[in-house]
Amino acid sequence: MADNGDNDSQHRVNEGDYVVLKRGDIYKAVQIQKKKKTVFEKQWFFLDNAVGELYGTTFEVVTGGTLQPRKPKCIESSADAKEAGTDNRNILDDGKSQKLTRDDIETLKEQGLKGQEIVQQLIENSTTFRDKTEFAQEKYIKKKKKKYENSVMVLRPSCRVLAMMYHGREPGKICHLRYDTLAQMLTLGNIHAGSKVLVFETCAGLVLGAVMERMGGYGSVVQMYPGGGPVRAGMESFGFPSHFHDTLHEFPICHVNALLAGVLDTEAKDIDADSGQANGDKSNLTQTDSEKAESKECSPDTEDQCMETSTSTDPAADKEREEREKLREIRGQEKKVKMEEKRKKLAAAAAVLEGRNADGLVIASRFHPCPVLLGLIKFLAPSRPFVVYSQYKEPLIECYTKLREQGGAVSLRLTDSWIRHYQVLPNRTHPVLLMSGGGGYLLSGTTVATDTPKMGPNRGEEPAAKRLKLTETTEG
Amino acid sequence: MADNGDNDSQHRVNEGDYVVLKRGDIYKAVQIQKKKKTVFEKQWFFLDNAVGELYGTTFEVVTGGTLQPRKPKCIESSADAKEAGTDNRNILDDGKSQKLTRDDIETLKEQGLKGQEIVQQLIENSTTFRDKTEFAQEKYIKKKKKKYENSVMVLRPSCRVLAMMYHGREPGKICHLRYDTLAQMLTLGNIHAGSKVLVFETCAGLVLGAVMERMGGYGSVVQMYPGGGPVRAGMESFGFPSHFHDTLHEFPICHVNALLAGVLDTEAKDIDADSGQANGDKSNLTQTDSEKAESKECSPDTEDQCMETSTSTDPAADKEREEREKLREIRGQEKKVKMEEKRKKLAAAAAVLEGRNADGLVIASRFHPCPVLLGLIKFLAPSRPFVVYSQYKEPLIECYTKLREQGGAVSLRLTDSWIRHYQVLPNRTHPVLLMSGGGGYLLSGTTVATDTPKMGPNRGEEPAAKRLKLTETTEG
Amino acid sequence: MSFVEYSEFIQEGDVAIIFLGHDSMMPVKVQQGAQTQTRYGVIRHSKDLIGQRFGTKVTCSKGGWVYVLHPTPELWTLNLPHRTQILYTTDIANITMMLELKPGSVVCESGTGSGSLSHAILRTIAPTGHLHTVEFHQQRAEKAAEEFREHRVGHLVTVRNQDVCKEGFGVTGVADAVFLDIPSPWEAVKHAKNAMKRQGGRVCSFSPCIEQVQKTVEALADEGFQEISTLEVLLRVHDVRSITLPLPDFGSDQPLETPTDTPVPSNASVLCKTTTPPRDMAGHTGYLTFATKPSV
Amino acid sequence: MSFVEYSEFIQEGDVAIIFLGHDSMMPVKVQQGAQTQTRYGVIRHSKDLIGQRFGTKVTCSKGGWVYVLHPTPELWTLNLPHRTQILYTTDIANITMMLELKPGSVVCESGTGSGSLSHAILRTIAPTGHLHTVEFHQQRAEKAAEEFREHRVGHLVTVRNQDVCKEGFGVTGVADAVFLDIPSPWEAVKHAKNAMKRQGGRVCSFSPCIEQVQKTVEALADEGFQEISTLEVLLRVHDVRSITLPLPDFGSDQPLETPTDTPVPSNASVLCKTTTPPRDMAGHTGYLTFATKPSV
Repeated sequence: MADNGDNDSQHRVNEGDYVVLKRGDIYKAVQIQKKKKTVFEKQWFFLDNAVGELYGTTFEVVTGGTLQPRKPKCIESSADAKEAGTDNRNILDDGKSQKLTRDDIETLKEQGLKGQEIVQQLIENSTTFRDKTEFAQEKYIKKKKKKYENSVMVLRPSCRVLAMMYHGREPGKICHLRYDTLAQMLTLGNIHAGSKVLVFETCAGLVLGAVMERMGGYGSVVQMYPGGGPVRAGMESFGFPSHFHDTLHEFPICHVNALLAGVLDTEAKDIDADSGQANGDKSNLTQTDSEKAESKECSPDTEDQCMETSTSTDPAADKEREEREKLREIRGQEKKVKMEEKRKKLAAAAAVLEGRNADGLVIASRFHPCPVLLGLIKFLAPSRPFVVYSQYKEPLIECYTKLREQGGAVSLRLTDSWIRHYQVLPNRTHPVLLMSGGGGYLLSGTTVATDTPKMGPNRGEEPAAKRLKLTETTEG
Repeated sequence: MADNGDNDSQHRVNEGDYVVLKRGDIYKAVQIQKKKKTVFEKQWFFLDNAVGELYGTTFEVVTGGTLQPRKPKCIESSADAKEAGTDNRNILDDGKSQKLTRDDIETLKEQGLKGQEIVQQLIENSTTFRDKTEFAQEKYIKKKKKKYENSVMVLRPSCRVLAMMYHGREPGKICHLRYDTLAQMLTLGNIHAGSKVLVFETCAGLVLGAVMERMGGYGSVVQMYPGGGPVRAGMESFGFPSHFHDTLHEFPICHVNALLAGVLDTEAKDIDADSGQANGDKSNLTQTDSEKAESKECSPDTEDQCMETSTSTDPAADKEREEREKLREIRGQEKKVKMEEKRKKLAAAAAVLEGRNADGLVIASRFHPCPVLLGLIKFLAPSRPFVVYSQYKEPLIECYTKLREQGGAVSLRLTDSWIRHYQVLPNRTHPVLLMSGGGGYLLSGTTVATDTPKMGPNRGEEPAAKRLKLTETTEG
Repeated sequence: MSFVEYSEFIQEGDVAIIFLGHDSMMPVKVQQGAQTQTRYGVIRHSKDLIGQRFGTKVTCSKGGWVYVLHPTPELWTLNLPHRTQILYTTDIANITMMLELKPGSVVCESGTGSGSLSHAILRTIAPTGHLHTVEFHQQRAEKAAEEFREHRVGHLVTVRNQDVCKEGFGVTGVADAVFLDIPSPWEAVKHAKNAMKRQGGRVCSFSPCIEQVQKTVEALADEGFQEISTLEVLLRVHDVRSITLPLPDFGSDQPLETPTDTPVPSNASVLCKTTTPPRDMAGHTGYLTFATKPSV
Repeated sequence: MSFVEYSEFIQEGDVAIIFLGHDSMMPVKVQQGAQTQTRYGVIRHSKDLIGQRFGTKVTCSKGGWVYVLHPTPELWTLNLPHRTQILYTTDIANITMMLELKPGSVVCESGTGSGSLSHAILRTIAPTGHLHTVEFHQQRAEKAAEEFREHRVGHLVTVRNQDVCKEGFGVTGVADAVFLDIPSPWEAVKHAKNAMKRQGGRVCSFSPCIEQVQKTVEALADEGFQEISTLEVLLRVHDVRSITLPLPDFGSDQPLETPTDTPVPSNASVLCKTTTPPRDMAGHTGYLTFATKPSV
C-alpha cells in the first residue's frame, strides 16, 4: 500500500484540540486539556494520553482514569457478526425471538438508545428472551455494555459527528434539527467556499459551525443574532483554525430595520448603551434610536457579569469596598474597550450586509420563521438560494404563503425528510426497529429580482399575482 | 390433497353477479350481464363465458370479444422471475441499469402505474436502457403489455379489491382514502357481526360496503347521509346477498338535531315535502320543522325527475298533454308510495338511533369532520370506538381539540399510515420505486359516559378540564 | 362481555380495561369480592364494577377515578400479557383486510403466540367462522386456549400444540385464509396450501427479516400462489400541541423623534396549533407478504 | 459563472437556467448570437441574456417572460441531460455530510454517470480539493470531462475511463472520501481502501438492491472498515393548499314558531390552509452504506 509521505502531525491529537469522544452511539465534544478530569457517560478519565495519537484511535480506560490506545482489530466487526449469528440461529428455532436479536440491540444502541432503554425494549418486545434464555441474554448484554463502557474513541469534530451528537444528546438545544435535515440545508443553501452567507439560528451554534465548515475559511459568514450576543458553543466545538474566525461577522437583528432603512450609524462611539454609564456626546437621533434598541434587546453579557460580581457578601467591609471600587474602574475601562470592539464589529458586519448581495441565507430557529425570512431575504442578491428550518410545519406554511404574496422568490418548496437505518447481517437484515419520529421541516427557494429588467432598482413591485402568472398552482 | 366435498356453485360466477375484472394492477367492478359489451382498459368483450367458471379464473380475450378460460399455470410467476433474472444480469454489467429493471417496471405496474406512465419512468429513470438495449427493452415491454392486455381475471368483489380499485382509478371519489387507511378504520372501529354501526361517508359507498362486509349481515348499519339521498354505488359493487340489505338503514343528517332534541315526528304522513303537493292534515309544528329541513337539503331525486320530464317539446300537442296528465297522475301515485316507504325507512332508522346506544361510528367524508363527529358521537353508547377519516390533518386537529374540551371520549389519537410495497426477486430486492404520497389521516377514540355513575342520565356535564385531570398532556 | 359481542353492563367473569390516563391502562378479570390496586387507589370489584355500565367512571379508594372500558381486540393488544413478541393493530388491520376476513371465514394461524392477532381474527370471523391456531410451545398453547375460553370465544377456535412446519395445521381443504408468523415460513407454505379450500384463498406471512421474505416468496411462487405482494406499513402518531413562537425584534426602521414611540415589544409571540411526532417511533415491525391460492 | 463561484452578470459561455414556472426549467449554454425557443417565445442570447444580472426577468418574443437563474449543482441536478440514472439532491446532501466533505477534501467517485453528484462534490471541495472520478463507459467519461470544463470546474477534477472493479481509481493513498455507485460495489472495496489516505477517511456506497448492500457490508467489514452504517432517506414534499370544507346541516333542533328563523345555510363551509402530499412520491432511490477507514 502506497503512502505518499504525508505529514502525520495534522492527523494527531494536540493539546488544546477540540475533539469528540465516542462510545457506541454516544458522542461528547470536549477540549483536550492536560490533567483535566473528563466525565463521559458516568465514567471519568484523563485525556492526557490521547495527545500525540492519531484521530480515530480507540482507547481503553484503565485504572486511575488513564487512557491506553487500543490497536484497531481489522476484523472486529465481522467477528462480532459471526458470533452473534451463531447464537441467533438458536433463537430463530425458538419461534419468535428473531424479532429482537442481540444484533438488533446493538443496532438500537448505534441508533442512540441508552442501555436502560434497550433493556426496556428487550423486556417489552421480546419476552421469548425471558422464556428461554433470559439469563444468558442479560449476561450477554451486560458484557456488551461493559465492553463499550471501557473504551472510548477520539474523533476529529465534524458536522456529521456534532450534528449526530446534538440530535442524540440535546435535541432541544438545536430545535430538534435532525442531522439529515441539516445536511439538506447545507446542500439546498449551496453553501460553499468563497460565498457570503447569512446565518440566523438558535441551534447552539451548530448550524453556524456547519456552514463555516463548508466554507473552509473562504468567503464570509454573517451571524445574525437575536438577544444579547451570538451563541457559538456548537461552532466552537468544530475546533476551526483561527483564520476561519476572521471570516465570521456578527450582527444583532435589532439593528436590521435601521440598516435596511439606511439609518444605522456605526460611527457612533457608544453604539452599545446597556448600562447607565455616562457618554456625554450622544447627539444624533439615530444613535438614540439604536441605543434604545440595544438597551432593550442587545445587552451583551449582562448576566455573565452579574454572576461574576455577586460573590462575597459581608466581612471586612472597608477593604472590600476599596477593591470593589477598583474593580468597577477596571471594568469600566474594559467595557469601553469592549464597546469599541463591538462598534467595529458592527460596522464590519454592516459593511458586508449593506450591498444586499449575500449569496445564501440559512435560518434555523425557535422564532417564527415568517418575519425572520421576510426580513433577512432582503439582504440576498437575486438568483441565490435560501433555506428555512422549523420544527413545525404550520409556521412554514404561513411563510410560504406570505412569500408567494410578496414575490421575489421562485422554486419554493416545503419538505421534510424521512430517514431509516438498517441492520445488515447475514439472514437478519431489516430496518432498525426504532426510528426518529420527525426531523423538522424546510422551506427552500431561490431569490429573483423584483424589479423589471430595464428599470431603476427602486421601482415599485408588481403585485405578486401578476408576477406569478406563468406558474401553475403552487409555485412561483 | 383433500376435498371435503364443498359445493362449488358458490365459488362460480353466476349471471347477475357483481364481479371485479383485473388486468395487472387495474381493477374494474362490473355486473355480469349476458350479451352486454364490457369495456375494460380500452378493450371490449363479453362476459358471457365467465358464467359458470370459478372465481379467480383468468380469461384470454379472443376475436369477437369472447372470453376463453386459461388454465392456471402453477409456475408462471417464478418462471417470469427467472426469465427476467437472466436478462437482468446483462443489464447489471452495463453499469447503471439495475436501477430500473423490467421487474421494477412490472412491479410499478402492480403498483398502479399505467403503461404510458411506466414508459415515461423508463425514459426518465434509466437512459442506460437507451444507451444499449433500447429497442430490445421496448419490444419486451410491449410484449409484456400485450400479454396483460389480452387477459383478464374475474375476481369476487371484496373490500381489499374494491378499495384498491377506487384508490387506483378514482381516488377523488373516495376522498383519497387509501386502502390501508380504510383497513385501519375497520379495525379501530371494531366493526364486527352483531353490532350497531353508524356510517357517515362521501366515499361513493365504499366505506359503507366495507363496514357491511365486516358485519356479514348480522346487526345493523345506519347510513347517515347528507343531501338528497344515500350514495351506494361502491356498496353495491360488493354484491351482497339480499338479506344484507335488510340490516341497512338510512337517515338524512338534516334530521339529526330534531332527532336528538326528541322532536322528530316519523308518524307524519308527509315527512318529505320537496314538492308543492297538497297534504292537508299537517298540523303540528314538529312536522313543519322537519318538512322545512327536508325541503332545504333532503329533497330526494329531484334532479333525476327533472331529467325524466324534460324530454319532448312541441309536436302533436293535444295527445301529448293528455299523456303528460296521465304521467303526472302516475307519478303522483308513485311519489306517494315512495314517500310512505321513505317515512317508514326514516322511522326505522330513527328507532335504531333513538336509544343512543350505537356500538360504532365511522366517518369519512369531504365535510369538515369536526361538526360531523361532535354531532354523531351523541348516538354512541359509552365505551365504544369511533374513527374519523379526513384527507387533511388540520381539520382533525380541530376535531381533537374540540373533543378534548367537550369530553366524553378517551384514547384520542391522530394518526396516519405509511405503506410501501416491495419488489422481491433474487438479487434484485428493493422497495418499489414509487409509493403513495399519503393516505389521509385518522382520529380515533373511545366514548365514555359523561355523567357520574350514580346520577340520572340528564345531569349536567362537568367541565372537561376537571374530567381530564388524571391525564397527562395530550390525552383524555 | 365477550370479545365478539358488546354488553352494556359489567358482569362477574368479564375482562374489563381500566383506563387510567393517557397511554395508561390495565386489564382486570372481574371477580366477586376481588380488589384491584391502581395508583388512584383500590377498586372493589363487587361494588365498583359488577353491575356498572361499561364506559362509566369509577371512583377509587383514594378519591381518584378511572374509566372502565369494554374490552376490544385492539384494547387487548395494548394490554395483554406478552408471552412473545406480538402483532400490533396497524399490521393486524392490514392483515385482516388483505386476507379478506369476514364473518364466516375459516382461518389457520401459526404461531398463536400471545394471541394478539387471534383475538382480532376471532372478532372478524364470528359468529359463523372458525380459527385453527397452531402453537409450537405447549405452555403458550394452553394459556391461549384458556384465554379464549375466558374471553368467551372458545367455541370459535381450535388451539393445536404442534410444529406447523412438520405437522401442518391439522386440517385440510377448509381454510379461506392462512396466516404465518414463524421463523421459517417457507417451510410451512405447502401446509398452508393443503389447509386451504380447493377453490382458493389468501395467505399472509409476517417476517421481520428480508431474507425470510425472499425465501417465502420463492416458496409461494413454487407452490403456484398468485398475486404475490410484499409490503410494509408504519403508523405515524401526531401529538396535538399548542406552541408559542417568539417574533424577532428587528428594531425601528427610522430615527424616532420621541422616546415614547414604542417598537414591537421584544417578547412578542404568536400561538399556533400544530402536531409533533413522538421522538421515536416504530421504524419496523415486519414485512407482510400476501398471495392468492388459485382455485384448482 | 462557474459551478463553484457566483457571478453577478451573465457572460458568453455561461450555463444559465431558464425558469419557466413551477417545476419547469431548462438549461441553456449562453452564446453570442444564439437563440433559445421556449413556450413563451424566443430568447435572444446577445440581447436578452449576456450582460444581464442573474435572477432577473427576461421577456420572450411572445411577450411572456421567464427568470434566468445562476446555475447551482442542485439546479443542474434537475436539469442535466440524463446519460444514466442519476443521484438526486436528497441523497447527495446526506452523502456530502456523511462523507465529511469540505473545501480541500480529496474525493474518489465511481461511476461518474451523468455527473449529478460530481458537480455537488466539486462545489463542496473547491477551491483546494480534488475529485478523481472513474467512469467505465468511454463516451460518458468524455462527455463528463467536457461538461466539467464548460462549467469551469475542470481544474478540480480528473476523469478516468476505466473499470474501477479491476483497475481501481488510478490514485493511491490520497483520498479523504470514496463514493461508489456501481453494480458490484463489493468488488471495489479493496480499491477504495487503497485510494484512501493512510490516516483514514470515509466511504459511501449507493445501491438500489438490498443484496448489493449485504455483500458490500460484508466486504467493508472484511477490509477492516469501522462504523459501518446503512440508511435510507426519502424526501417528502408538502404542497401548500387552500381547501374548502363544507359544514354538515343537521337541521333545526326545535319546533320553530316562525318560518323566519333561519337555520345554518346548507352551503356553509370553512376555508383552511393545509398541505397535501403529491399523489406519488419516490418510494426508493437506493440504500446508502457508510463506513470509516481507520488510520493504520
